[in-house]
Amino acid sequence: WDEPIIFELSQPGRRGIAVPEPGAPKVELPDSVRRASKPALPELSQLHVLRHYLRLSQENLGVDLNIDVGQGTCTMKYSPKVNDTFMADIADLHPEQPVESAQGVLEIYHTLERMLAEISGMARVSLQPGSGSAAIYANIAMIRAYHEANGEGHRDQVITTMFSHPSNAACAKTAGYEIITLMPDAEGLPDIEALRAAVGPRTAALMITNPEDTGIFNPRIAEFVELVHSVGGLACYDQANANGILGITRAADAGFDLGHFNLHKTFSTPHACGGPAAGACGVSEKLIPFLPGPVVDFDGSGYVLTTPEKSIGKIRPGLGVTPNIVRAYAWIMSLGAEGLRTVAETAVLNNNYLMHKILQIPGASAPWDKRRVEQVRYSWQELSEETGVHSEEIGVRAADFGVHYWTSHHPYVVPEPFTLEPTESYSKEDLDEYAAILAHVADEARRDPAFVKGAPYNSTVHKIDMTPLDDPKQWAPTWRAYVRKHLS
Amino acid sequence: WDEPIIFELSQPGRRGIAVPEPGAPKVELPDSVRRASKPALPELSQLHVLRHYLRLSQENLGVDLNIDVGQGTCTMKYSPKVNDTFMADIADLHPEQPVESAQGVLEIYHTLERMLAEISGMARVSLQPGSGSAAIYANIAMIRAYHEANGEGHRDQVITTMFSHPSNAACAKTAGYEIITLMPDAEGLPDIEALRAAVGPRTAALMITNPEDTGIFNPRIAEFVELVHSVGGLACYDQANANGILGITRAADAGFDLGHFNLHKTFSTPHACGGPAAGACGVSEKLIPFLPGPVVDFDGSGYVLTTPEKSIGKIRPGLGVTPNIVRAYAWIMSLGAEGLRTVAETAVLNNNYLMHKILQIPGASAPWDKRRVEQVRYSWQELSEETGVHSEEIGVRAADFGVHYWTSHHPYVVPEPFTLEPTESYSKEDLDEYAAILAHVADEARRDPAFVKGAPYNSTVHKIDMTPLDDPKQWAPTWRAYVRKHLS
Amino acid sequence: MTHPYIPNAEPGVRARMLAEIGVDSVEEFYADIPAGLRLARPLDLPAPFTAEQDLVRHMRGLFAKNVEALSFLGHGTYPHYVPAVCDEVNTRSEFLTAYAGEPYEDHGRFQSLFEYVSQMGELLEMDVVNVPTYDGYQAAGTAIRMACRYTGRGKVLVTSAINRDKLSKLRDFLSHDTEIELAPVKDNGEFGDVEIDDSYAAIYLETPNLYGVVETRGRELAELAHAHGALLVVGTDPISLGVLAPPAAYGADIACGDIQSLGMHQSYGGGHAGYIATQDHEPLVAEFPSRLFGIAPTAVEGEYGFGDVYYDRTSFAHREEGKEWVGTAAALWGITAGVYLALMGPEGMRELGETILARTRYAMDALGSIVKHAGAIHFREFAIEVPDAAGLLAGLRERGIFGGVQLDERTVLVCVTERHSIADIDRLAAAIKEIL
Amino acid sequence: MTHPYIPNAEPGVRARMLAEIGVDSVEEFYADIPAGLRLARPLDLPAPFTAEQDLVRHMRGLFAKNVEALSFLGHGTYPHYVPAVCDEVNTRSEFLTAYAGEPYEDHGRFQSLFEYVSQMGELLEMDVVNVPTYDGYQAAGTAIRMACRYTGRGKVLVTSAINRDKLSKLRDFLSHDTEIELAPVKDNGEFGDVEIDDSYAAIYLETPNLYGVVETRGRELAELAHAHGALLVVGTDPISLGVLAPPAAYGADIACGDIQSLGMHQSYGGGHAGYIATQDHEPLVAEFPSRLFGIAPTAVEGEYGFGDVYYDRTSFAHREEGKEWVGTAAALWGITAGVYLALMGPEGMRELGETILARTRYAMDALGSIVKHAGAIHFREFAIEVPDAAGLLAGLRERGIFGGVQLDERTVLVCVTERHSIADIDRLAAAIKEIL
Repeated sequence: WDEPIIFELSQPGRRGIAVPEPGAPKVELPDSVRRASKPALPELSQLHVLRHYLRLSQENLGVDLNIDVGQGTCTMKYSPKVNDTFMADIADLHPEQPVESAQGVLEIYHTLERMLAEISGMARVSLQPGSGSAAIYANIAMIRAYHEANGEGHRDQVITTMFSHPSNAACAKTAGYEIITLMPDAEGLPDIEALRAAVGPRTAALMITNPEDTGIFNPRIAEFVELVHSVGGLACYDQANANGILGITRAADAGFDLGHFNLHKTFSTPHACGGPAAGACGVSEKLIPFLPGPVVDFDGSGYVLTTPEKSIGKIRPGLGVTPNIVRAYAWIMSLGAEGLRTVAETAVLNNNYLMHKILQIPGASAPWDKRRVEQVRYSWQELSEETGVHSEEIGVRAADFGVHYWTSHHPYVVPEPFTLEPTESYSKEDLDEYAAILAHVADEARRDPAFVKGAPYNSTVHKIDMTPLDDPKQWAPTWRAYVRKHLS
Repeated sequence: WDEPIIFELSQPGRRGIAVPEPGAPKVELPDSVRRASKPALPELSQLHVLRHYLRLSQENLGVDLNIDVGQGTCTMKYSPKVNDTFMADIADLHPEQPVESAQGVLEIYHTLERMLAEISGMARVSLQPGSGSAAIYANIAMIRAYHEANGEGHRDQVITTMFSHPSNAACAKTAGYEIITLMPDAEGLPDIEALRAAVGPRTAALMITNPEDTGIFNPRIAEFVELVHSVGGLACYDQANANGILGITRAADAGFDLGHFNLHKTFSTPHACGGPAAGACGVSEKLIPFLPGPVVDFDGSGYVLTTPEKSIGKIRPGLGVTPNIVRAYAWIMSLGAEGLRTVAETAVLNNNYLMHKILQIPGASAPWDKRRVEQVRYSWQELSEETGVHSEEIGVRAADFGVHYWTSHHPYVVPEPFTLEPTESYSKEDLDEYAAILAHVADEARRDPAFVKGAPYNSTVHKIDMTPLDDPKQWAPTWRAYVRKHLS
Repeated sequence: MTHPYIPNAEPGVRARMLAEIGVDSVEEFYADIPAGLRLARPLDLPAPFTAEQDLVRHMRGLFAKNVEALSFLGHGTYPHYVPAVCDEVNTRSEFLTAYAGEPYEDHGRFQSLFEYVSQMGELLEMDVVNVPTYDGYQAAGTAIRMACRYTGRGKVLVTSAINRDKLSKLRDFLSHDTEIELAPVKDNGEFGDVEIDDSYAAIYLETPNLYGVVETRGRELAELAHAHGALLVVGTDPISLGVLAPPAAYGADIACGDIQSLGMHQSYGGGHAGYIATQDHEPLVAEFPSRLFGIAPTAVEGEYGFGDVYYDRTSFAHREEGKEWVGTAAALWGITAGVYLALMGPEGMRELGETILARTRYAMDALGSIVKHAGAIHFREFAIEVPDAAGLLAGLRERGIFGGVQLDERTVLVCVTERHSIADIDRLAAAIKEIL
Repeated sequence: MTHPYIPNAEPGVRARMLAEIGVDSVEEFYADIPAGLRLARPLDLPAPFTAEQDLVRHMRGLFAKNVEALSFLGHGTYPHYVPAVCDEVNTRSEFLTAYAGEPYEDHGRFQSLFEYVSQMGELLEMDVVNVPTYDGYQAAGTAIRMACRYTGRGKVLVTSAINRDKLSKLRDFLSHDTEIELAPVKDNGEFGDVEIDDSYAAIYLETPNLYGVVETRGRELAELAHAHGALLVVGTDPISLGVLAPPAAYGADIACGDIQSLGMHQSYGGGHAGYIATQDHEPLVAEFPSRLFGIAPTAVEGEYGFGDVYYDRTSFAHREEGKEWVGTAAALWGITAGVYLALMGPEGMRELGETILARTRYAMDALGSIVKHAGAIHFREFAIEVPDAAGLLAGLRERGIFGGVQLDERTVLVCVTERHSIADIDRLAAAIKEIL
């Protein structure tokens, strides 16, 4: 399809849906609040709106359509279709309807909390955050509230690591903290000596992922936690990469005070083009009073909402992103303890198998010769030096074969990076095919670098010139801006 | 996607879904009934089954995706998505559950019957048939039962016309009738003189469409009916092409005794790759006793099922294809009388507009210079004689542009035919685009006939060699046959 | 407002189109319709719900008048579990709204249906399976007609352990030129002892039959039929074939039945589709009226194309000279059944069959002495005999249970599938005990 | 049985993969996890429902414990009608299961979101709209922070006619470095008379506000803010903008709010997404933390490509040096809102607004003297004052009605949308009359 922008499909007078007549006298508005001219929204019949968006959907990939192992750290696993069918059952529930009329959904919240508490070893879990980053921010807010409650409001530094998600640094910064970032040591692990140097009376918390996006499990993680504890700081675990360690090791076991899961990564809720997602903040006993409120309690006869004593308050509308709470609950209930462990083991097996395949491709490497858990940040450095083709370009060419990969977050500490995380959802044949595609493209890069640099050849659109997007005179973040700058 | 046959994706031991344990003692079967070896069904995980079928779905067109005006006589109109949402509401209803527990669905049957009776002018309507052809067969069965009840079981001829759907002839033949087919006269209409010659004491019925697939309304239709009546035969109306005359003229107005609608054509139910569909048989008073049973009656307090006195009996499981009954009901209820008339008028406008466009393409013609109602059977005869390119080949090439057309039923009375029926659902821009594509392909045919004959170039698959499909030694109607004949 | 479903009803567009054609009004297109045939008034229809939300509210109000209950209703329409993936695939716009495109633009439809028939072929151990016809009734009618045409004979021996509605359909479809003779039912619920001669085209057997009884003498009947130049036609629900022998295994020539069990909702009778299968024997293949899809080579080596096998058989090709007729039937349910079988695989079908066998037997044991044919093997259904069938069912209804389908004044047919838990069955048994 | 979600758990495949890697067991991959950190027991979780049908039955049992009623609950989550096409699009696998592909393989996502922001831009008369953030709470917090960064100031005057939960969020998000001062509410429910000085970064106004009151002094407040070098930030629900003037029309610098009304179900709070909009003023654009999608040319003349506008602002590009943070938020609801707006078009939005205005007024008239702020213009919500709010709501609940959200002991917030028929409103009024 060569699908126009929807405004180009508009014809005056057409309508996609009808609205009921008021059935009551019309309200006349004063000029001060009345809209002066009608908005230039597109006008299309219903079939044409539908056709447009269906065609656009066909110009998108997703877990269901491709071998989606290339979005490392994002844990693109299968979201069971059956769990989507439950959405209709909650569609018309209002978050402020009386609790006695919402016992089913509250039971799901409560049980999911208990299950995630067991999986992480934490005492309680808030399911309110709207995403992983929102959970990180909520954790930081609890850290601040905790220190303030203890008269330690002066703690103004947060320590994180380069291979943790940028939101750990960015959220803490937004909350007013100074950020100290630990760089990897020669082993690819966060440098414990750097941590030793960083901790002190100003330390509010350590925000750390393990395994980090390299896929390497930090065996000294308990020491990291202890170091932070030794100066009165809190240790906060970004469990974005938990998929490979479910049932194997738990946040509490390493001494963490709090942490979060991404339900849309580890617990299978669909990624939805980038949300809605859901985050879950788990805390140890001492942080319970600070949890976002309300939380769901069982009072012996039914589920009730209570707000912890020193709660950081409500952080979003409703109790959480209920559609994803329901899906995550259903997913765990379809697997159980043994199933979760099989998930973890198979994800790790898949990752190591894929690594075995990728490392057979000349020019590909996985910096640091270590075991990997859930994912690997690879490098095309050797290939790139040989051919001049960059990792981004190889990724674009791979898209011609119906797959793709994500390089990594900036900055590229691993040069020419690409990050693969196969999860438990893909078959051996999928992994073989994926590796074969990358091997093919690497070979092309060697034989004809210009060809690879010219990709894509088999995509919805051709090579995009991104430069206007950074030029205020040319950028067009809406159609009206585009019309103004480029069409008039 | 270059999607393998699903058997090729199989790996032993995989499963797409789990089944509950019995929870009761296992039943041991004797050898006489026990399956000896397990069926060679494919074994895939759930994601892989899903991915396979989603990819196949993307290799299919449908009303929602393309400008589907090319399946003339099929009335490919928009099936509103909202009507699909009602399917969940009836999914778990059993056709033999007590009538008092099915009052909602029975009300829908009853009201739809009343509405279709009003639209056709008939006295009663059975919604039981599973398709248009099944409705034709039911009509024939009623015709036979009627004549037999009147002691006229000797009537053994059914008269139909060449431009009526082949099922009129084929169903009547299956029911044991001799078929007399009226050919078009110089005007493109069924030859009334031929009818005059055909009718007689052996005439059971006339089965006729109007407008026929040519799109020409037969203004002498009442005379046709009268001629048949004059010899004691029944007149049966195939209203497959009713979309252009809703609210304009009715079956009863021309004197028809019975007839049928295709709910999946005129009344918007989706075509579903070729069914499930639904047919509706409308009859005049005298044929009511012969209707398929049961029918839905209102007894003053509720809806009940009754079987007409001389019913031809039950012709399928349940009361009918309820999903489509519900959709057709909802569609009419969303339009009302005025809406239906606008449907008809707009369909006719669209058809005449498209004809105006098509006839501007050199080499295209519409045999018989007459007004058209709902569709037109066009001809590429001129283009074909000039270039040697056949209509089928032009259609295949058009598929490269994301549209297609159907030629016509065999035999090709109109040479090098193609049949377009734009319905009310498509926009002027759609029709312009469609005509432009055909004009482009016609131009290609003139410039480079071999190129057009070599099509497709932009399809899921390349040019297919159909010859093995007619050779018993080579044909492979299942994978097991293919493996046996071609892979071993 | 321009109706959302009719873009060119917008007056401006309408006027431009009329101008381009060169006519003044839409009325001119109808000039061929004589005044006497014109409807001079608006149709008398209910006021429409133009706003989608109003329509939805109206419809939900209607649906609220339907009542669901714990249901043991079967008798041809079965409450098997429908996997979510089946619905996901058959609600895809591309499948739901497509019709009859060519193998190029509708490759997906051809391949999906080919995969459906191929999986059915494995389950049935037969090489030829049709693109679905309407339902199991039609499949049985056509299968018998195929046997008549193939043998050139006009008489068929039909099991009387058959759904009364299906028999009604067979009579309507066959009786003008085919004599239907009913075979007796033995005390154990199986097909009775019969004799045939060389005037018979076929024996039509069902297994599991009306009473859920699994017929054990298939081979014997096949031999009887074949000894007289007749065919054995067997109606069977493919959902049983993970555990039960397919008809081909005991010599059946044609298998047929309904596939509603394979991933279709009951939908008040809307989930039916019929299959017909034979071996790859050209004269018998020639008798199929349905479309058959097969693999065909393309211009690219190794690529699969698809097309119609032996199209010349059909009424599409030769109108009344074709075999019966072909038209829109139930293709989407075929695609869905293919998805179902691919999800289940061989082990899933076996486990499902075992679960149903075990739960059926559990229910028969739980209901005890009222069960008829208790000595036979049952799959999914069994009959019970009570003094007052209608009274029992009414009593169960009061207890929130649809207890079964009433076959006659004293007989009720009870259906148990994998969706009925042991607790559900216990609840039925307790309620029946309470009432009787 | 191999679990349907874990293909490589099948023992044969697992063994082959291990062999190919050259290790003996999966355990070896965990060798880096010290024994002291290993969980020595299985997780203590409920027994799973491995069979999909058992899971479904369990879930339906839970959902059956929820109760629906005729609901007048609003307060930030609204029961607007969701067109079927919205659900059709946002349940498409391609959109639902995609994440963060590049503009080549996920062109559809980029274009759909570009079209969403573009339609919002038309509605808001602003040139820059973000790819959605979590919800209206976050949008307000970030919009205020943008104003603070832009002005370099740390104080903001916030309407007190604001949802208490949203205010809680603002405090959590802002208060460590931003002083929140609350503006009074006038007797008519509008923003009170206020003064500011040059230390204020922004005035934050909402319209319709907590009480459903449409603020009439937007221009005055914009002028007040601008006179002191501050910005006017306006929170508004875009569903009102078919009839109400957009904030840009009276001088607002930043608009923000929630888009749940535009095609998302309530979903117990799961349908929220936040928008932030400004004019195309580079220093203000620089303060957006969210992604902004824009058109970019491709190698083919006239073809539209898409990409990130001004990516350098973000935490993806520069971690803590970016503006706030960006991550997964609520993209699918943005796509859905785009579908909604495209279905409605300008006339649909106008008609919808008129219907809501009229029905709100009808409800206020029907409830009579208990209505607060009766003289103000209301959109969709209004407050009533009664002696015992909890008692009234309990009484209504007994009558099958969720009467509204309790704001304090005497105040209830009542919500009326286009989904409430006149009969629904009459039913509420009659029930209240009966109780009071």
